[in-house]
Amino acid sequence: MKIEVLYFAWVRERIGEPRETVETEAATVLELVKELKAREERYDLAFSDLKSLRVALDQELSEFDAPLAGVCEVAFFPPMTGG
Amino acid sequence: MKIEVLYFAWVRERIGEPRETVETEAATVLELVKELKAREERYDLAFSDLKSLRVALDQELSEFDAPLAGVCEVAFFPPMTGG
Amino acid sequence: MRITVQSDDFDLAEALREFGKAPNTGATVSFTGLVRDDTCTLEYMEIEHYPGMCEAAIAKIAEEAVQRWSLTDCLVIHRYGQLRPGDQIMMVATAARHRAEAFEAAEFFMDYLKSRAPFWKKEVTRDGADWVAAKDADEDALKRW
Amino acid sequence: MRITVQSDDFDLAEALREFGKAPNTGATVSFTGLVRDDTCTLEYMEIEHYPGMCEAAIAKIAEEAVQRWSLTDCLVIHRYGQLRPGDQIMMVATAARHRAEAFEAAEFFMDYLKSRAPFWKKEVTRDGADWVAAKDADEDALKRW
Repeated sequence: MKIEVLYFAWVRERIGEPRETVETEAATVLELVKELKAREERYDLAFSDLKSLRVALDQELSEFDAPLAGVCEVAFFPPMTGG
Repeated sequence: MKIEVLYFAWVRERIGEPRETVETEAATVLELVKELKAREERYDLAFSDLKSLRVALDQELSEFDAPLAGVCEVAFFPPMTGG
Repeated sequence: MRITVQSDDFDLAEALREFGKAPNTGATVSFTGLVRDDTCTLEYMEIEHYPGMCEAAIAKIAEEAVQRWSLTDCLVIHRYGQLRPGDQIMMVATAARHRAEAFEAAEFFMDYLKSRAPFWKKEVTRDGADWVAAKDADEDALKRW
Repeated sequence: MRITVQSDDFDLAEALREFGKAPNTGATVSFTGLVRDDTCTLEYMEIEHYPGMCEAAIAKIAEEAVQRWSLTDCLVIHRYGQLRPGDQIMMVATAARHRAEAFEAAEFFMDYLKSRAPFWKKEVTRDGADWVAAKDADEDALKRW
């Protein structure tokens, strides 16, 4: 399946791009992260500490063990600092 | 000495006037209240429950046992309801 | 710092237009109190005030707030006279470095204005007129500060 | 209820002009957040945002606030992009029957916007650029609600 993957703030800076389309069969967010980390060092660096990251599935805050079935858009970013 | 005495809210309504000049030798607010109560029933009625009253001396919130020496203006009123 | 006691209505938007522009202001909070008519019987609210003492009492509250929360600015407008349902009664605005300070100072203002500023409210309804009684809770609210 | 995410500046006064006019509104509270420059080295703040999710996340916060405090109205404007010291970052306004509700709802909004609305702040100073880190206290602040 094809998934839109978005990066924000320093995650975006480490990956070097704001978004990309990823072809994956990953069942969960965690599996997708493993696939990405295996690709290139910049991904490994961006995803080195999952505790400092948050994930949103189709624009809703979610967890790393959440399933990807039916999800169109995954976003990775550091804790938010709005307000 | 001459003191300006002001009344507000239901105290004013019971006394029937917003202010008057009082000639008194009262040493404290409490003595002034006793003199006023002795005058007429409307004063006795207005000052029947001192717990439900507040007093200000020269526009500063005070106590009933405070001395009147040097005071120009005494105001009696119920607890405030500003805001 | 601006303190105004007036019978005329005020324009909240206009009052805030130039508010909180002092350097190092990170947060501003404003509060507006309006006349409510819960029972649909209120004809008007009459606010009586003690001229002179009102301004002095509010200034005293403001000085303490400015000092305790290092406010960079504050503003109080309080009306008196006949007000109808929906009318604005008063407003407070606070400006500070951080949001917690601005919020706390605004709540402090409201608690103290309620019990220490010499205003008295009378509600005139179709069924008669009654002075609004102060609540024990109003006096208790001061203890938290 | 109005939620706006925009790069343009907003006019607080204009935003509040027609706010809180719903019947049975007894209190309105507004909060404005501004860019501070504590060290006098800040050139600008860059606010990154997640288009679409911002509006959805704020709408979710607003729905809960409206329900919990029976708000008669609420308003959120949040900016993104390059902001200079003194610039407005965002505003929240709440309208309710009583003042405690309006104040609490405004503080609830602020606590949730800080940790649950997808914005990220980067401070660009003369000495370099740094992403503003979320504080443990920000996440802890949610527990009081």
